[in-house]
Amino acid sequence: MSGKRSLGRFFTEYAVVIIFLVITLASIKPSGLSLVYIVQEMLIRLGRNSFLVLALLLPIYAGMGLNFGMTLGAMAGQIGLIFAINWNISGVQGLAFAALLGMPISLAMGWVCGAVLNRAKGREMVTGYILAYFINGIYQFIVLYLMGSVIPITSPAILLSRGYGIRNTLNLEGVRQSLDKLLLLRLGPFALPMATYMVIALLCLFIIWFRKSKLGQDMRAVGHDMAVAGMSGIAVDQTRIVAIIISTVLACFGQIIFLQNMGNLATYNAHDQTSFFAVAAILVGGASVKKATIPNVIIGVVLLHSLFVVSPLAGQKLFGSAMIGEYFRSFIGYGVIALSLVLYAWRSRRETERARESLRGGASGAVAVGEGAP
Amino acid sequence: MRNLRQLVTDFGWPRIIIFLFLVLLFLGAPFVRVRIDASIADVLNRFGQNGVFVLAMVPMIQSGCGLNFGLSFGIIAGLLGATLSMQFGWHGFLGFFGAIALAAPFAVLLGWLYGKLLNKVKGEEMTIAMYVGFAGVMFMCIMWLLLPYTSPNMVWGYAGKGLRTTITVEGYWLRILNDFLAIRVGEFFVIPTGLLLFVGLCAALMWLFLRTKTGTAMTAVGSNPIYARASGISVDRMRTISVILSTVLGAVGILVYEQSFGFIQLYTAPLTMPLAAVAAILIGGASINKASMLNVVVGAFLFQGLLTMTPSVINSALQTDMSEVIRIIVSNGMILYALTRKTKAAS
Amino acid sequence: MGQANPLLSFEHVTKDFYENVVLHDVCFDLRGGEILGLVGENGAGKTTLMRILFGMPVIAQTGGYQGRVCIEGEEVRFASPFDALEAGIGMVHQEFSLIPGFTTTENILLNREDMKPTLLNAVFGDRLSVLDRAAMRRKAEAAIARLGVKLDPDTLVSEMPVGHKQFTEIAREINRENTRILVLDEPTAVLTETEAEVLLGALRRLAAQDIAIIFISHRLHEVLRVADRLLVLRDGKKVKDTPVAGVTVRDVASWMVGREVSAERAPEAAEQALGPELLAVEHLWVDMPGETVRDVSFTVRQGEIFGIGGLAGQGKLGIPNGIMGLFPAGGTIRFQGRPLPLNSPRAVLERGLGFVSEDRRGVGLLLDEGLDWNLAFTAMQIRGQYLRPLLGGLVRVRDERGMRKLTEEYVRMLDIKCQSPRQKAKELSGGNQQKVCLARAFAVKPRLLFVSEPTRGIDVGAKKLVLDALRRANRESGTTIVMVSSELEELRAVCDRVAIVDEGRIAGILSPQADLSDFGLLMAGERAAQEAHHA
Amino acid sequence: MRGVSISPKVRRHRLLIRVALLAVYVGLATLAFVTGKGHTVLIDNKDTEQAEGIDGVLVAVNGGEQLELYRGDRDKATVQGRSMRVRLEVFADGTIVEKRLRLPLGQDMLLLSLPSLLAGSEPALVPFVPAAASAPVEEEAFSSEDLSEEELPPLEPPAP
Repeated sequence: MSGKRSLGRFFTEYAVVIIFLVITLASIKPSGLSLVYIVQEMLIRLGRNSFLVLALLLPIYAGMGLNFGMTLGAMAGQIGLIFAINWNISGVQGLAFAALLGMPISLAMGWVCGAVLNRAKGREMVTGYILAYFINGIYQFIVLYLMGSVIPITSPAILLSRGYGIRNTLNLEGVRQSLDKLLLLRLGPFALPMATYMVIALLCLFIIWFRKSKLGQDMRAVGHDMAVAGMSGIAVDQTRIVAIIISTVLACFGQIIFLQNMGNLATYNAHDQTSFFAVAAILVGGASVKKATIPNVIIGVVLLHSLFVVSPLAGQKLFGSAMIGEYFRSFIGYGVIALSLVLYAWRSRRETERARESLRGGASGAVAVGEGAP
Repeated sequence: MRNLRQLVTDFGWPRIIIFLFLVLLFLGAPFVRVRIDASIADVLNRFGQNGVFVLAMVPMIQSGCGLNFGLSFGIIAGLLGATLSMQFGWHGFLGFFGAIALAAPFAVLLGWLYGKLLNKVKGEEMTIAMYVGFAGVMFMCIMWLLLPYTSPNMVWGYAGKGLRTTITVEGYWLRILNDFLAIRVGEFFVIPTGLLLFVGLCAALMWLFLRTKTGTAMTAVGSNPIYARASGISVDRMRTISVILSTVLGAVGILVYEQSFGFIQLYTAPLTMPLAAVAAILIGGASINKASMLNVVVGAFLFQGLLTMTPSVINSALQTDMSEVIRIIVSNGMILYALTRKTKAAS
Repeated sequence: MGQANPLLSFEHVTKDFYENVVLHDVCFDLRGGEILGLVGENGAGKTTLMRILFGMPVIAQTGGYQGRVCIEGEEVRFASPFDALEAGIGMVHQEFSLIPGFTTTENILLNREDMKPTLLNAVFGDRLSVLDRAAMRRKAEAAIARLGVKLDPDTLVSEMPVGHKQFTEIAREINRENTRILVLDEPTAVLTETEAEVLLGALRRLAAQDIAIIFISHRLHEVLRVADRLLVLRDGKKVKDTPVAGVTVRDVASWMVGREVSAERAPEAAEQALGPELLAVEHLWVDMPGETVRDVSFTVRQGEIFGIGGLAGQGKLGIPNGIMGLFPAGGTIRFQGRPLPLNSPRAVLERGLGFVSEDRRGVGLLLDEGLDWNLAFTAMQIRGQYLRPLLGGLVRVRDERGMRKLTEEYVRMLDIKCQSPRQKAKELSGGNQQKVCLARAFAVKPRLLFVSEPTRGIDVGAKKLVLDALRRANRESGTTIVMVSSELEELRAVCDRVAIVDEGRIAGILSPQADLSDFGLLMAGERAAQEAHHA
Repeated sequence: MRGVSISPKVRRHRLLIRVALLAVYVGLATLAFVTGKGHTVLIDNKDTEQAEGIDGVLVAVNGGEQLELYRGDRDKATVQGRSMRVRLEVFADGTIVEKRLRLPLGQDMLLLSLPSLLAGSEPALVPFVPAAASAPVEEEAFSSEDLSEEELPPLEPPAP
């Protein structure tokens, strides 16, 4: 293909990343933040968010788009944490306990989510999104009404004054940053939570390995073309469900890591933003609905969050109102998701058209699809 | 017997359950000392408040664009109209209809752009509409802070600039429709005649439109785009028209809502509104590619009835406020049900 | 080779879909290392035969079949294609079933990858084994070698020429150790002459390795070159089962199409005065998936019934669809002497052309709407009919009453079986749906009417009614008709001239009285092909 | 993996492993529970029936920073796991006592009486039953409004 076209391709390919990079760099200056500060923030946020974002990869491989249903996993993780706090299990053990407790829940949730998405093929994303809201309702019902009344909660400190239902915000005193602090490496002005990084690295290794496995291969096949995969005997629906289950469980762990770093848990809202941040991050990193890599994740987290760090102050300086920065960053977040979804849909249509154009007129080699059986 | 079962399957179990639940609530009301008449009045009122929103769903569903998760654009246009008309200090009917007049051009413009976009991304409409809508709302959040509004009733007192999160329409056009020809029966029961008339009018116009040449073409596009194309219809054009229509109705909808609710809610408030409307029309029996006036009325009534009755009845029964949770579960459950129904892939 | 009982044998296989019989008492044998050429028009029963062999679910769903299918004397009844695969039968489909994002190797070993076990197997089962890429590559290369073609195991399918895709498919089938029978359905349809040559060579090699091959193709000269034996089907019956030695293309062609003429021509149609040229098509190309039209030119005269025939996938359907603007098209078309804009359905309809699509449910009908809608819609949109003013002409709304009248009129004329004019189109039988499509086209009162596959999948009675309706429209209201059909017989019965399309070009235009074998030759693309050889 | 049949032997073997894994899962959970269980220990230097408070003492729990308690003082430390090390150093005579105490799994709140620890008499570590255990530490009114959109920060997504 001609150099010009490939250059154009490159820009449509990385439009999102480029736009984002520009905005971020532009707003660093006015924000007046020191580079050291920003870098430190990045180091923290990499540990905090990467795991969650990585949870998105498998469903993308399986051609199910961005898994907005990951929120289900996040809720499972929070339930795990609530119990850990309830029994006052502190330190890394507390986190481990929460994870172990959340795992079976997120397994079940993932299965539900996968089954639902299989009934909405081609509409996975919006369905996953709504499913997250639906389950959120059930989560609130359990946590707000059943906990303390039906489900025994021993620690009065986390209960609402009315005697049942969990408080709006839980203090994660016992487990706060216990993973980050486990192996804190001081490097000049920076502090690196090595333990967290190791966990993330492990996950990356797992994903790399997984792509080499038979299941990973099947997932890719299903992702490319369900019909063909099915014809060759791959259990399409089951494979898709597995992809979602793994993603959900990872999201559960991811949320726990996220919260231990934050240090407190907004019982009823903490999960609302999970999928939004994760999806925005991976897209900012240059991933698309059909294609994503581990570098996309890392780049995405850094880019997105560097903007999130600087934008409020930039807004403050430029418009004299921090709120503008706040709004601006969520505008950017939503905008990026919208933009890359649009670009993807639009580009894939263009691709198919281009593919067909080559067969126009007296071109040799007819179309590959027959009229089927008469 | 068989066609009864047929009827049931057509109507769909979720709706029947919701309906029965609602009936139950009404029956239960007296026992927990909730006044039936007050409740009914309340339901009527909220029905009128939200009717136009639900109506706004119809055109896009009919033209095959699916559920309009991007209704926010209409709402934004409406908010612009409302704030502008306040800024100009218009009162009473002038204020209200002035707001509509001011909102209309914005709605048409936004709808046109939004429609063009949706035509570029056929098949992915719903997800994209949702996020484009969010982004739009967030963008307007910034605008609300920056736009040079000056009316002291709207801007923050201390800063003297930037609009407040909620602005009362009192003294401008509060309940302008509700109180028009309102019929008061006893101390608790009021029929908001004007409101219902207005909603009825909108519905009638929509009903009429769907019977015109264009309306017919639009329905055909939704029902089978290829057939429509083979009959010389420009599919994209019809879709765009439907989106514009939906957006304009959204704008009118928010204004009707505000005059009855009493406040203009700015900033992030519009984020959630589309989903409520979507849920309502689905509860009314619409699918993601067919909707009728009946669906609108039934849906708005059932959904709003639910929202009104659950807090009052359930809460006084269980002494706790479960309405929020019930709303979340019912509305999203409904949308989920519609999305996972086995529909023909051509959506 | 000389084993006692044949590798595969069909014994008195009969299959009917509901009332109409598509296979009747078919018997044949296939021995190891033998290449059997299977030919026949569309609807002759080739596809059904193969579906039975592969235990496709449709067969069971439609009441199974009578007779026996035996492999090495053992009767088999496959419940699913997978059983067939297990039994060593490989199928190469007309449309590729490859994953474009995968390499040759990955496709050849799709879901049959070599694996190295891992610890996780014990926990999560075998799917967590790791792929053994090296072994996979070796197998792929072996398969390619057996085919004797040049194919890079590491290129992505999406970046391959069509021919290589075809080879990859075949390689996948023969990669299975136990594959003994290979079925190829129109494997050369998408290939260029040279690619086809290579393919035939490869098939011979496979046969030499004692693999039995069933070769389905409409390119008769290819069949005769590669096959050892020839099986000709017509209307579900076996009309010939003979060694190819000494058989000529012309023989085969006449076996394929030759049949006791069923629908005899209406006599007076012969001496019908034809008017001036109405439609002139020059160098038309149409980009319609599966029915690509490459370069077609013909003219139709006022009052004529012009037939277009040919085998499926050759492009005959692309012609009307292209002219009506439903698929991207190029070339020049003149209607009533004035040029006709392409790619604009509206303009074409407004100029007075009508179209009855072959794709009834997809293009022809609003399945979820009532008959009245289906009939009146086009007329309303194009001619502005069936609208009545309201509020003193302020708006014009649907004239339900008028639509009802129209519908009832056509229901009577074509006796469409329905409960009411408002009944949903999807609730009608195929035949009646087809009548609705016709009525819809008539309702616009077209000067020229394209009808494609008017009788596909409808019962005999309806067939006659539809054809008569067309004749009447032609004779009484003087509508010029271009009829596209795979049913050679009905073309010959109804049309004044019949053009045969092959590989996107018009192979020739014949009088309906012309010798059947000539039609057969044209369909088999013989003229073109033979020229290609002599050249 | 169509057609690949797993031999019963392998299947049994796998079943065993999976069961074992389940056991490991439960084991880990309990381990985390036991070793991670946190307790709040009130270190109390008040007079008891047997011994009277110490005039001045330095207390270190699990080698943590030293707490200085005078007679009648009370301080608290949070400990984790099944046991705690207490080291006290009496100002008066500089005697150093080092004790390892087992922590009961059930109780979150424990009371360590230094005098009795020093005296080595009856269990120094006893479950602490606060007078107003029932009353939560801090009050917090809750209503569904806290969930509704208005209150939420701008980043909130719609919760219909």
